[in-house]
Amino acid sequence: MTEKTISIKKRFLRICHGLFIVFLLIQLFPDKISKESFAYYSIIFASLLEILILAVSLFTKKEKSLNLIIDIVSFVYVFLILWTLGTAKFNILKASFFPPPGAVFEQALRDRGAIFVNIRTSLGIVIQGYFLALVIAIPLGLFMGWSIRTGNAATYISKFLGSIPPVVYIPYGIALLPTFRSVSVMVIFLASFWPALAGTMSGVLNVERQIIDSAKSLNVHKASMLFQIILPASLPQIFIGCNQGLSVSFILLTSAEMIGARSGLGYYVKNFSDLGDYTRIIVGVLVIGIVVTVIVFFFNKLQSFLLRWKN
Amino acid sequence: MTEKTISIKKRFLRICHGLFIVFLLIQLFPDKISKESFAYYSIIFASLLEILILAVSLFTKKEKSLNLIIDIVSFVYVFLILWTLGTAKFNILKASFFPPPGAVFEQALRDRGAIFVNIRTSLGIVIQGYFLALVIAIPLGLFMGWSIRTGNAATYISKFLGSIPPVVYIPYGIALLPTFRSVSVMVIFLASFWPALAGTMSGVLNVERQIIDSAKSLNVHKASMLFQIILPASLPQIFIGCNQGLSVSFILLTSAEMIGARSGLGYYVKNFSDLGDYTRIIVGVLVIGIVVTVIVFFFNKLQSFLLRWKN
Amino acid sequence: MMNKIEVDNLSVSYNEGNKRFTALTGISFTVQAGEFISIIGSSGCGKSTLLNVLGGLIAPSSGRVAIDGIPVAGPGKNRSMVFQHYSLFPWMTARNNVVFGIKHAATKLSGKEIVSRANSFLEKVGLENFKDKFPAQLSGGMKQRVAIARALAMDTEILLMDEPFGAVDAKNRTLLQELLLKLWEGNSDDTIFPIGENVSQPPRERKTVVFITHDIDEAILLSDRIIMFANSPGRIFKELEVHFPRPRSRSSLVQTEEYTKLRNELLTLFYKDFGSNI
Amino acid sequence: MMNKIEVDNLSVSYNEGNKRFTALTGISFTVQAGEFISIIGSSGCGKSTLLNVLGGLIAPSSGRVAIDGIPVAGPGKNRSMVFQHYSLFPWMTARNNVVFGIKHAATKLSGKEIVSRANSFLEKVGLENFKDKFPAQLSGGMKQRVAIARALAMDTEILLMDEPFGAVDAKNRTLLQELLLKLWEGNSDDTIFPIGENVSQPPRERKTVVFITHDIDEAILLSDRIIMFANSPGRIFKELEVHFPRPRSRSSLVQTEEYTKLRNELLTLFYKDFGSNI
Amino acid sequence: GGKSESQSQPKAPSELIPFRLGHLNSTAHLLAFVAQEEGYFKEEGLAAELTQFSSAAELAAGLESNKLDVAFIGSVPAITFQATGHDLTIFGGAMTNGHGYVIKSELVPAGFKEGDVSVFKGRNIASVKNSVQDYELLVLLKNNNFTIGKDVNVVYFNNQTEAYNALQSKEIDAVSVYSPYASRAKSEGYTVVYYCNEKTEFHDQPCCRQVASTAALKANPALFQAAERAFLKAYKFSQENHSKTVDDVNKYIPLARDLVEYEVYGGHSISKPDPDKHATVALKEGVVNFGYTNDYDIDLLYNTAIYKAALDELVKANPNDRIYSELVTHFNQYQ
Ligand SMILES: Nc1ncnc2c1ncn2[C@@H]1O[C@H](COP(=O)(O)OP(=O)(O)OP(=O)(O)O)[C@@H](O)[C@H]1O
Ligand SMILES: Nc1ncnc2c1ncn2[C@@H]1O[C@H](COP(=O)(O)OP(=O)(O)OP(=O)(O)O)[C@@H](O)[C@H]1O
Ligand SMILES: [Mg+2]
Ligand SMILES: [Mg+2]
Repeated sequence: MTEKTISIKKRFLRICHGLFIVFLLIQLFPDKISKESFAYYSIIFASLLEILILAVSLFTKKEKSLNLIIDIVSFVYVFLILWTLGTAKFNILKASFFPPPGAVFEQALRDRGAIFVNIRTSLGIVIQGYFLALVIAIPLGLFMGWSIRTGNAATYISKFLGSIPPVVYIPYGIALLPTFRSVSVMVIFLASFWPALAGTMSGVLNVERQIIDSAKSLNVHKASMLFQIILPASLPQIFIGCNQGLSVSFILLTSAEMIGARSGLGYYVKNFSDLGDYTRIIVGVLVIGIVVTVIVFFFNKLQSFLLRWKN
Repeated sequence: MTEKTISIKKRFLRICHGLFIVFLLIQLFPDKISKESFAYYSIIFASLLEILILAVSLFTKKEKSLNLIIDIVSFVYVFLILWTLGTAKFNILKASFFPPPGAVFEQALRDRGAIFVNIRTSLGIVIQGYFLALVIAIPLGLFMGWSIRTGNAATYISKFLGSIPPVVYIPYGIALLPTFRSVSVMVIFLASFWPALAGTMSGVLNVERQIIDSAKSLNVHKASMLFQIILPASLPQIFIGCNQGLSVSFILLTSAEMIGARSGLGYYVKNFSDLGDYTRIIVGVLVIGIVVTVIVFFFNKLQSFLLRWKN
Repeated sequence: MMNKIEVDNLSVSYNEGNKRFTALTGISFTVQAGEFISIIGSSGCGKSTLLNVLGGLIAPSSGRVAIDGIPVAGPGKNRSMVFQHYSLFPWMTARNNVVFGIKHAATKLSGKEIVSRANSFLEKVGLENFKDKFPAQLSGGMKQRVAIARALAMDTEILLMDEPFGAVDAKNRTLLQELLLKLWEGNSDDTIFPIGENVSQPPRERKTVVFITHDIDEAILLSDRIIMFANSPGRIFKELEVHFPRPRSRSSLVQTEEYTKLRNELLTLFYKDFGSNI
Repeated sequence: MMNKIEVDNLSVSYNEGNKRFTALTGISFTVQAGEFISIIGSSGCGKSTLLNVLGGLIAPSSGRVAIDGIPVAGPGKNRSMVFQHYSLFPWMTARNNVVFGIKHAATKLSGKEIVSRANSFLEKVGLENFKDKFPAQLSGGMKQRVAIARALAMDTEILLMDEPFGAVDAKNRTLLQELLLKLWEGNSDDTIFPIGENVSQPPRERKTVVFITHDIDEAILLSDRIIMFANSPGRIFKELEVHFPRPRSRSSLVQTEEYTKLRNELLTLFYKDFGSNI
Repeated sequence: GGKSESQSQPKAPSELIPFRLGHLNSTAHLLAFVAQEEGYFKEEGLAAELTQFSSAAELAAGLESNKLDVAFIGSVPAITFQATGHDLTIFGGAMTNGHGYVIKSELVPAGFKEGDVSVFKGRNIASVKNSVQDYELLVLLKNNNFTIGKDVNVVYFNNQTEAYNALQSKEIDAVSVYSPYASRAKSEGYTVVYYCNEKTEFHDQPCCRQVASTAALKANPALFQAAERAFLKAYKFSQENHSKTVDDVNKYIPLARDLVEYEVYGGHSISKPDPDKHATVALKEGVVNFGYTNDYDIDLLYNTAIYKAALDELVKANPNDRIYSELVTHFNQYQ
């Protein structure tokens, strides 16, 4: 529990560096696939990652953050090693489905301009739909969860509505909303609204009775009860809902961004998936994953700030 | 807080009966749409509902259950009224997108055989994928959340993986899994796995320290800690995750059941959505909604049994 | 004097699955405005249940509970509570917990006044160095003192306190008892300004206090009347008036003969109830 | 006698955001096997922190803590704890809470034996009618008694108890004190069979007990030695041996002169520390 | 005659009429891409905005809510949408033919000749629901006296990608493809059973149609005629400038260039604006017979006048153009 300075050993003697070396050694095997494997690119990528992690190891102060990053990077290396072995080196996996990692990095580098535009477009839509959803779902969830009677029926109604697949409501959105972009935003909105609402309502219903009694005995008015008592007390559950909403948003981005858009990460993935371009599909998935990871990182920061009273 | 017998007034003088009457009165307006509105069917449906609720009002013992059912039925009536007015009566909504309620009930009745088969098929797939997901995700989430170090990196990795849209992994599933049904099951599995995992991990991370300290002081071994302490303590959050997984499962049913299947609710909806048959799309959505509601009902029962110690 | 609190043939039972458990039965008593009563009784006899009923958190199963002649239908601005479980809001610092209480009791004070009032009460309970800590960073006794500071700072007509000094050491207990008595008597020093009134105004009316304790000496020292509860089901067993003049001095009181007599009477009664139930 | 517990120059500090708060500093003492020591000290002086360190739940910031000569690295099968917050598992009934504790202390007993042991201890703490209730359905004092029953039923070599009788009324307190002493002395009656041994075997060794209390009389009655803590930062202020012969009788003890002397000495010491810190 | 003038004097952007077209990510919608890239819309006074969608349902919703003027919709969905009461009219073509079927080579008997459907006997065939290729398959199987479920199994998938991937599985023996997949399949060692353009049953088989809301077509025929002229010019361009056409298409469909080229000029499909009413009506009959949808009066929802007027104007302006005259011949023969 005590925070000491991190020892040199703990800083630099880590399994992840071993994995990096394994990855490099693997490159010595001859390629077994007919197509260009672009091993060069994957070596550059891994080396950049290694430099990054060495820098982090050198400068980070908190052992916990260092562990986190090392764990994630180790995972990435393991993944890269298996991927390289399975594709370029042993050709176990069908080449048309499983491009070697180098090819993916090469493609990503070639498409980098489009990718940045895609990230911007997608973030625009996601931020709009997602925050609109949170801003409505959280207060509504607090209110409905608190008025237990509506709350109970609302659980069912919201589950009912939350299970409608987007293929159903997208045509209605196109018919009723003013612009195609607003339909995309609506899809993201619906994707995140129901999880956020469900998480909030469930959080409210699970607030400890002692806390509620204590607040009641202070005779707090409704707004205070909802926002100063129930909201902080159910924050962990609200975060589950919001996090879940984020995942569903990105899952449905492929549906959301096929409505009148020509850019966006979902568009990129869906479009190339329809065309069967697996290298680019993987590029798209990796980019989505990285974007999600970055957002989750800030989410976690926010969460641990808001829940700092929990120890 | 005291449980008294429900008064006659509370049993029968409810706004929902008024709504039923309003619904009937509305039928007196002349139809404004060119197509057959099948008002007859929607009157039958509403009347059956009314008889049902009167029976429930007469026999139910718990005021809470009665309230719940009355709230839900009121919601249904309001929805039916607005729907009837918007379609058959005032024709505000485009008829090809918004069939009148009667037409939907009529269609549902005509397709009832297929619908039952669809429900059976879908339930088969969902139950298999969903329970497989829960059986793996919950213990894994407990374990990962508890070994905080992996837990932290796992949050990111699971978010990364949980945001991959099914259009990406379905082709891989088709190529790699033995049967097409197993691909459908895989889609449902992935749909529910990540939410359940995330909910469980988050639950574990939010268990009160006092509880954990108390358990530690008893020197419990790991399995006991996970399943007898952490599991019950994080049940509310696990339920959020599982519930969310259920919703996503049904959302993705439209993708899952288009893989080599010829029946299922997702197939029904997606198929008729491709054909532009909005009457049947709505039938499908209603059936999915009802199935989800029924499942959620049993889920809630289970939850309140497992959390009965919470008062 | 008027009846501030009237309890008439109160019964409370809890739902336990399909069964019902009777926690209190046939409770009747009144509390005068300005009176300080203590409730003692063995563990599980329903003291906390009664306090929750007075606080408006539990509805009676039968019988009548009225405050100022009006039946209790829920919590009210005229009451503040200290719970047996301390019940602070874990996401608020000690100070904010007190501020939150004051804010909801007295909207007339400005934000600044509320904060300085909160500070002053935290100092009075000996927490001057712990105002900015969250409950999880406080010791058991400290949490309890924050809860006491909150209730006292709210300056309500009625104080409902459930073993408020149970987790506090002997020294702090003495200090807190004195603080409580001073506030009850309406004696305000410069830092404890009454809410919504000017310090220059005449001393205000006494508060009405219902005080649960396990400590017989504490009960005698503080109260005008002691109500003893008996167990299974919870019911009133005996009421005793405490006639010592106020202000009472702990040390001199202990030496009087009446004190010893009253104390022995209480102990005997207590153990009698005991014998009949265990 | 051997040193069961050794604490050598122990300091504990808590992280508070970027700062650190020193709760205990320079604590050194030893406890002999079979010794009963009490710790008293004003609220917030670090008593619970110390107990958590002994229980293996908090790691020392510096210094050494050893049990049976082995540094404490975590909780161990030789210890059981009663927390100040009662810390029952809310999803287990009173009985299951006790059963759970016994199961993890003594895997040698059969399921049936464990349950009957749990029942017997719940009866001993006066909860024969409340075995099947969940903690939320119990009163404060009842919860505390379940926690005591759990710790005692585990029959460990070391008992770490943090104000275990704080929420219990006077009568129950007397009963529980006697129960504790009886178990400590290894006197087993027919219902309290020791774990893993035959009832016919000779009386077992005394347990080692570290007992936190706010009640000076309780400390004198129970302990072989009293350690007084002082505040800000928490440190040892004084150690006092209690030499009264055992078994001690409450009523006769109170009448002796030595008792009064010791009590007054403790009180004086207590208030001295007090004066220096408030 | 004024139209030939507009051809030579492109209008200023401010005078252009907005024209909103919805398409899918398919090379089948080449006419729109070329018309846009070669500036034919502008020549006709239209400020065209091309928007990509992912399903017929979305395109139809766009048309019916007046957010799109024209959509290129697959011919089967176009028909089923009409049948379910959507007030949409077909007034031109987008692509004809373009599908084929491939089978695992080890399942082909020695001496197999391309076009011999009997190799499907006892096989599991992957297909995509509500698609022209599915319809074609059903027709061929029926014509060869196969009973589905007994002599042959048809297994359905979400989309072409998934259906094609199903060939990786043991459960599937053959699959529908569109043309770039056919060559890809060949290169991966599969055998092509047939291309639909080689089957007499599917002569002029419509693959995608130009669709608009009936009301809009009635209200503003001039707009649609202008658009049709642009499509016709694009068709002419695509027949005469292969390389530039492939470039234009590649801008919208980011497949490898050789695949796009194969798709467009592989000889198995043709992107032609002709409404091909005969073939479409025949398709409708078939679709209804196979129980996809109810019967309806397609005449009410079919407009060949716009195409005819547009073509006539172009022929008048370019009387000696070979391509336009061929289109006239084709039109006269098949409407
Ligand atoms: N929520 C509940 N559900 C069921 N029974 C309850 C509940 N709360 C309390 N009880 C029961 O009611 C009785 C009275 O409880 P209460 O908490 O009022 O006792 P108390 O006098 O405050 O005891 P203590 O001095 O131990 O705090 C007890 O027997 C307890 O088991
Ligand atoms: N988790 C924590 N974070 C920060 N400070 C803490 C934490 N836990 C306790 N403290 C501080 O450590 C000091 C000692 O706390 P501890 O709980 O050990 O006191 P205690 O002697 O048991 O008091 P009490 O008699 O009131 O229970 C207190 O000042 C408290 O504020
Ligand atoms: Mg109590
Ligand atoms: Mg403590």
